[in-house]
Amino acid sequence: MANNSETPLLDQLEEGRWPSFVKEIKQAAQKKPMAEDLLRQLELSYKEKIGHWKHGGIVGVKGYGGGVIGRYSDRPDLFPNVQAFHTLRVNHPTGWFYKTDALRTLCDIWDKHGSGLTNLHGSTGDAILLGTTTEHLQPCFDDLSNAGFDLGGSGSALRTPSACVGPGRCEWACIDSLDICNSLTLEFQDEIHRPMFPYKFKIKISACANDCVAAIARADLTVIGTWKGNIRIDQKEVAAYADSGLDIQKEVCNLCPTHCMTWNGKELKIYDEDCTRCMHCINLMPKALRQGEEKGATILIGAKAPIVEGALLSWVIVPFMKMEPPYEELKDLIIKIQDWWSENARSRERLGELIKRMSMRKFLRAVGLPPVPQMIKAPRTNPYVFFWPEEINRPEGKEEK
Amino acid sequence: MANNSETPLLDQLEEGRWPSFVKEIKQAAQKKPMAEDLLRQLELSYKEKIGHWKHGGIVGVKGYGGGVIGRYSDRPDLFPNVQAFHTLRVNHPTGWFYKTDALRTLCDIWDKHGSGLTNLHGSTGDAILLGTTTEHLQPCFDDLSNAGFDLGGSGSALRTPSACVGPGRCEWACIDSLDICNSLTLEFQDEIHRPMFPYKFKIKISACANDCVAAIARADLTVIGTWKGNIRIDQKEVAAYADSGLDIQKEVCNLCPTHCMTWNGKELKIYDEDCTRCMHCINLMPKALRQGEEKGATILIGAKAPIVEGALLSWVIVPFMKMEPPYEELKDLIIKIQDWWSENARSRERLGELIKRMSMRKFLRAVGLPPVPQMIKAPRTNPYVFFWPEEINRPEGKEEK
Amino acid sequence: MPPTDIGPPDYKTMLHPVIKSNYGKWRYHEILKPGVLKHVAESGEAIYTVRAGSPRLLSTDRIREICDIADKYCDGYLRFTSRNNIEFLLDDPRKIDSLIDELETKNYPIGGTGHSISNVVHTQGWVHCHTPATDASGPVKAVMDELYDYFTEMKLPAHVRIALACCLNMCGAVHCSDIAILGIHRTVPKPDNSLVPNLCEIPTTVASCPTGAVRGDMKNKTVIVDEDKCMYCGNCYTVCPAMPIADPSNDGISIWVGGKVSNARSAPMFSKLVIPYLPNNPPRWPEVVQAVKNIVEVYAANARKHERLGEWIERVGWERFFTLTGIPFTDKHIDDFDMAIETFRTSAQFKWR
Amino acid sequence: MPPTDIGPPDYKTMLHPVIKSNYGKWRYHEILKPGVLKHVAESGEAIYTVRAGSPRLLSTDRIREICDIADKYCDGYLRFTSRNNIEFLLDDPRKIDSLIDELETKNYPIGGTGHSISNVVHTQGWVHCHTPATDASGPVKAVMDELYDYFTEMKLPAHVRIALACCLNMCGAVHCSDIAILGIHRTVPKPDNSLVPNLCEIPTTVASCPTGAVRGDMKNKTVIVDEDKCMYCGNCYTVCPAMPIADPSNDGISIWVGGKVSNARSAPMFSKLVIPYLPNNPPRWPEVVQAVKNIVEVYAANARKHERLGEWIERVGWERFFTLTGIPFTDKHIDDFDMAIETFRTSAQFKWR
Ligand code: SRM
Ligand code: SRM
Ligand code: SRM
Ligand code: SRM
Ligand code: SF4
Ligand code: SF4
Ligand code: SF4
Ligand code: SF4
Ligand code: SF4
Ligand code: SF4
Ligand code: SF4
Ligand code: SF4
Repeated sequence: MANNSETPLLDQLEEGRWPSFVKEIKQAAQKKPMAEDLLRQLELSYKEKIGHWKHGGIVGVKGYGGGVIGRYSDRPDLFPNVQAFHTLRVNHPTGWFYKTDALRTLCDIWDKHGSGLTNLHGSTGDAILLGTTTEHLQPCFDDLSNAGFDLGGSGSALRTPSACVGPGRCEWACIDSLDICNSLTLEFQDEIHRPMFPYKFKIKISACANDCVAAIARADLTVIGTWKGNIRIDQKEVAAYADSGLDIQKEVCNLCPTHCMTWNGKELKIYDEDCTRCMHCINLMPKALRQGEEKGATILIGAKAPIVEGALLSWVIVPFMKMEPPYEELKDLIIKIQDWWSENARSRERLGELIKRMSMRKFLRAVGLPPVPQMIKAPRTNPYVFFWPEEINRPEGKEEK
Repeated sequence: MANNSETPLLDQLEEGRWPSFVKEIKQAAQKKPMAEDLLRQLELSYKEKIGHWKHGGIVGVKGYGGGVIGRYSDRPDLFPNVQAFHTLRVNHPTGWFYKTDALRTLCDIWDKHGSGLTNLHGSTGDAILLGTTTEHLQPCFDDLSNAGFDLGGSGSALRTPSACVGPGRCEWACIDSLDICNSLTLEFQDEIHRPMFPYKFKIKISACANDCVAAIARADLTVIGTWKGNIRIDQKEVAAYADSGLDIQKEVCNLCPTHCMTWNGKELKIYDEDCTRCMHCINLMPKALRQGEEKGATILIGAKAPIVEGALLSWVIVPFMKMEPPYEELKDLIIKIQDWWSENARSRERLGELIKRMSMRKFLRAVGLPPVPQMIKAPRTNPYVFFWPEEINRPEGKEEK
Repeated sequence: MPPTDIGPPDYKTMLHPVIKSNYGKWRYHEILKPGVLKHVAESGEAIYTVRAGSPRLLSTDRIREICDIADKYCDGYLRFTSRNNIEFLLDDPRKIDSLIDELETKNYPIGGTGHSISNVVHTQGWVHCHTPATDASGPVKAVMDELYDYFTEMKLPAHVRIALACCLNMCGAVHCSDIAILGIHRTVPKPDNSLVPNLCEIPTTVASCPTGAVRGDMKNKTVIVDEDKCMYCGNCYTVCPAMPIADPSNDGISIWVGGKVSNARSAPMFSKLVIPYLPNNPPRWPEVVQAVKNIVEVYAANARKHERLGEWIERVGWERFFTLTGIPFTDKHIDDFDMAIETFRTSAQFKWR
Repeated sequence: MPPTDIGPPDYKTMLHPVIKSNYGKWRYHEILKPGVLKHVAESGEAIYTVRAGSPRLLSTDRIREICDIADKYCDGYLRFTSRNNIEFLLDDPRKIDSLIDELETKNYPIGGTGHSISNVVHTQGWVHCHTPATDASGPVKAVMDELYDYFTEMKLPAHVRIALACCLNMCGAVHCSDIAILGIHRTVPKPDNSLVPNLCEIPTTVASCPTGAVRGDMKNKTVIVDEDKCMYCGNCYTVCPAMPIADPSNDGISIWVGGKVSNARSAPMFSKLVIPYLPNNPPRWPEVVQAVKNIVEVYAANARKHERLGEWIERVGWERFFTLTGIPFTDKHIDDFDMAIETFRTSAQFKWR
């Protein structure tokens, strides 16, 4: 095991009140030489201020094109046990709900095959098994699969969809984010496991506009729950909040983005036709305010991180879609979108970037969605308007050749 | 003269309450065959829904590279008197102030040499003498010059600068917009008359943020008056406005963009450190509120119409500049900006477009202005940050080759 | 030889004596009634302004008439505004009413101040330019005939500034107007291969196209336009007159709203497209007049006091604007130029209508 | 052969019985104290959540410890949050305090709810990735040690979400965080001309560069980087591992603020650059810790209740932000990428400081 003198820099990160990842690595290192070498290589990185991993050949498991991230040390001479140190992305149970037996099974499999180190969870949502050798990949997968686990996505594939806790514990869930996520995950197994897209494609589902999985910022396809109909007000509970010290005028009404609420000290009124369902008032008074009764989702597309053309946030393409299992309308739309994207995108071009390059106009026509003002913050300011051929007047008698 | 039967379409525009340009043309046509043919050609355009003017050879007056817009009829067969129909752009007296004798002189000269039709004024601000023949250009210029008039700009030149009425009649003038405009016009005669820039360059000056010459929307270099120090409040006059029916809370405070005003029914308070000097409150209560005492200008650059890359509004490059005659600091800055622009711009590339292409970073360094947060709405969101060579650490001993 | 580079006549020689002696020392102003301003100086002196509408295209005879009036009431002092109105300047308030009487008799509208619709900034159109997609003076006249009362009264929530440009060059501040009327082409330019070689510089022409639709054809010394990429801006024609773009059956007018220039309350804003195309229908462009009127009326009925058109829309949302005006929303409203992405609704916040 | 494409274990089998029977029928919730939630169903039943911080990088032994605790207090039911916290789910409120006691004894911080700083979403860094410009876990640990009390208490004006990504790929939602800690390179990649021909596809590598700084050198089957155009994003290296970009003396960290994801009140926003560069100073990155702390404290002292960091800045203005934090403003803050123009202050409205 690494002793203090060998990792003086990392040792300093065992101190302090926040749980220490160094302690975790040291813990694993007690059983696993791989973890020990990881610790030592990391110490070298800390000393030299540079990483020591490199790409290598493509590695994976039978029948799958992804789910494994290959990793090799660039100093196998010094750290032979992490010469290969691949990661397995294990698709998490939707909502990251676990019974302990499931987690223990995962631990046992990983102690058998890997470094004993994990990430719970990766930023896309997978349970990440951090570091094993090429030889262990297949046996590890076999054990996982036999225990009921499957791999998540990597490469130019559909990535592991994720969802907020939603109906599992939250009164604001307008849609069954968990079931939708699970249903899409099962429906699109092939797209997840066999990369055949121009680039990665991500789906995230939040059951209300609070967006607790950051779907609008990180998913090519973003589903956000919303409602139609008036916010249901329980005036007694409003009064109770006021009594308990909530300054309703200041904290609720003044911060309503559309200023569509009035409070006279007794009665809260909401002009629902102006409400944009931002959730703020409901967030502050969950006992007093309930969303309108007709529930559904807004569909948005296009978010991604900055490479290559700057980060994008998802934007509205369907203001309201009913969400009943088996979610045919959503699935059909996803397929149409992915088809158009696959057909038109350059290599490594995300959906948002493709639309940026080709225009919403063409996208909407291709997937058959009607243009609506909810798709935009404001209409165009430049006069560079295209007209479709059928919108142009052909002088009588003169047909376009 | 054109009789009704010859111009049935245009005749319909003699009706209605708004003053009719058709009447003007008909009026001129009584004396001028040129105006008559203009009317007839225009009738043809109304009938055919298409213009009948075309470009032609370059025309002008001796010693000048601009100030004249050449124009030729594409149906000289039908309208021989407007075969050539050039426009002279006469630089207006700053602020569009006239004594009638000056206007009459202009009319006399124009009756002698041209169509008898004018635009008072062109969108850039020139007095436009609308339509004459090539032969008349020089004699017309000679008469204009002898009468104290000069031409304005056209082509890739500095265009006729313009200014709001400012100190001439407005209590809100923070700078002497008229004198600045006049001083720049005189200083840069050469740039106005001899096109030698990559493209046009426009200067407009508004003496306060109300921007009554739309300088921020239409000028490569925009000067807008502003102030430092607290807004001076006359509480008695505030009360008088309130008494006379102005709802100070609703109409003034609530519309203040920074919400930096409070009104308790008796006293108006302004938290000036938050005020962005938008003018709204002062606009509504000119008797009660006066700008702070230290006056100066904000300098902005880059505005233009949409061709080629979309319209631009000017943006801040100097938050505050003192404005004392002879305006050396401003003139120096203008020269530096034009030099950098002339050196770097492609043909037909406006200043704003050049900066869009080359970056503010390079522009600021070239003209020697310090970066300040007032230049931006918000810092960058993309991580594509350039560092200057001197900001990079060279490992000791290793000099960059 | 007459002198060159003398610059314009010195404006100081054109200033009314009251203005001269109170130059830069004004204290406050009042709008006495539509079209009539009173500016009071620190000295206590006052200058009065009577503002009259103008078609901008003026005959010398009309200018002389204006001068006659100014001589009679204003000691010969007048000015024009940045929106081409005529301002009669006088120091004797007792003359105001007779001045107005005479102006009205002679058919000058009085107004354009405060919360009114002032004069329409506009351009040359078929009167003098060679690139227009519509006329300028005609549509302006037709629109102002209809909106006349909004000029002579101050009954709107705030200033409404209308501008017209006859092509995408947008001479004027059309791009930042409450309501902009903009001539547009809708078909691609047709290079005349016999003329291009003489009249045009091919590289400049190619570079002039915002969307890269113009390709050089070096062999034939001409250019080729890619129909799929061209959005009819006309810039290549501006640079190369041998590729005309005007097309009587497809040229027309688009309507843009919500721009502003002043910094009052909100920052300056661009106008946004609301009606992509209306036909050229001279001499009175009824579709255009109707469209503008509808927007003004819906705005007048719904906006709060001091709220410019664009500010009102920002507050209530574009979905509401389209609902209230009944203007159909199309894919043309959705930007597809270089910064389009900035206009997409990257939020779950919106109204149903 | 074990089966493929079975998908993840069915989440329904992982749900606490109280959750199962009240699934989708929740009525309201309360935050009982930091880290402790009570969700009440329409049935009147309640599920309690105790939220504990986690370093995310967990050993199997630690996971087993967590499982032991969950078995003891929660009938074996737990979950992880979208920010990698551990949530212990239980139906008996009497067990809460002993659960917390045990967790605290074992060094788990309890908190992350309401107006707190929750866990830092972060990435691999030197632990597992090959493109990092800094470590991930180390800076996170150092920052959270310092901000610990903000996790265990709810004393901020609103949620503050911190995220870290070790390179411009920005794994995680770094680009929309209240405070983002972002690893950056600052020198150009150095193509290894002996390796490029084998390891890299030249057209893909050329296409990968956002600024067109990579040129193909077809003759030598390699690529050339234009130093003037490269802004060190590292994307070429991601695509072509034979042109390493890491540079120990110039790699480091930049700080971004004011992003958000929720639609509550304001629309989602990107984070904006506030500190272009801080050195990598392992193991405790003191400059980074200090910078983040300063921003949190200035925000805490100045923002109004419920105002997220970005909302506060939008209200008071960026000039005020830089004044209050004392962070120097440089030309690097001014955007110069493709939509830079949208960020320029096209208004005369601003504050002096
Ligand atoms: C493991 C993980 C970070 C983590 O520690 O949590 C991760 C790790 C990597 N990401 Fe990521 N990304 C991870 C979530 C994300 C996210 C967040 C998300 O999915 O919600 C993003 C931003 C959202 C997005 O997709 O835009 C993200 C944006 C990227 C990008 C930039 C993609 C883009 O279009 O801009 C790259 C670059 C690439 O694709 O070559 C990238 C590439 C990579 C690679 C594969 C780098 C490489 O070329 O080898 C990293 C492998 C690290 C390793 O050694 O394991 N990763 N990556 C996350 C996946 C774990 C999981 O499956 O749960
Ligand atoms: C006369 C005038 C319109 C009017 O009726 O008032 C005008 C008329 C022309 N403008 Fe303009 N522009 C006029 C003010 C403007 C303005 C407004 C301003 O200056 O405040 C603009 C918008 C501001 C700007 O410069 O961006 C303007 C933007 C353009 C453009 C687009 C420039 C650009 O960079 O986007 C062109 C195209 C060009 O330069 O080739 C243009 C070109 C033209 C040409 C020269 C077209 C041509 O190629 O022949 C027009 C000549 C018309 C004619 O036959 O007389 N005109 N032009 C205005 C000048 C009168 C004067 O000197 O007072
Ligand atoms: C005469 C003129 C200046 C000139 O040098 O010619 C002028 C004169 C005055 N303007 Fe203006 N403005 C003039 C064009 C403008 C323009 C430019 C334009 O329209 O193209 C603007 C920017 C318009 C825009 O934002 O799109 C302009 C925005 C203002 C504002 C801000 C209005 C707002 O709330 O957004 C004020 C303040 C107010 O009226 O309360 C103002 C106020 C004034 C005052 C009250 C200033 C004063 O104390 O003297 C003047 C009388 C206003 C009135 O008509 O009620 N003036 N004013 C221009 C008259 C044009 C016309 O004939 O209608
Ligand atoms: C457990 C979790 C969902 C999950 O599936 O894992 C969750 C759970 C809840 N969120 Fe969340 N949010 C969770 C991540 C998020 C995220 C995503 C993120 O942080 O990456 C966001 C968007 C953050 C952003 O805008 O940048 C998020 C934005 C909110 C908001 C809106 C906050 C705002 O005012 O902007 C609320 C409303 C509130 O708290 O009043 C909310 C409210 C809630 C409520 C009260 C919902 C409920 O009634 O159960 C839950 C307890 C909140 C608490 O911690 O005080 N949740 N919440 C996530 C816990 C993360 C953690 O460990 O800290
Ligand atoms: S996104 Fe909405 S429904 Fe989902 S957990 Fe968050 S607050 Fe609840
Ligand atoms: S949900 Fe948001 S927009 Fe709707 S009333 Fe509540 S605070 Fe206002
Ligand atoms: S810009 Fe300001 S100073 Fe100039 S005329 Fe208009 S209101 Fe007066
Ligand atoms: S000038 Fe504008 S920002 Fe300043 S106090 Fe008045 S209304 Fe507010
Ligand atoms: S807008 Fe176009 S058509 Fe009209 S005057 Fe200007 S350049 Fe000519
Ligand atoms: S009209 Fe405009 S878009 Fe079309 S080819 Fe010419 S320059 Fe290009
Ligand atoms: S942010 Fe960059 S360095 Fe960090 S894990 Fe993601 S790809 Fe790797
Ligand atoms: S680091 Fe980025 S900017 Fe530099 S050459 Fe590579 S891809 Fe281009």
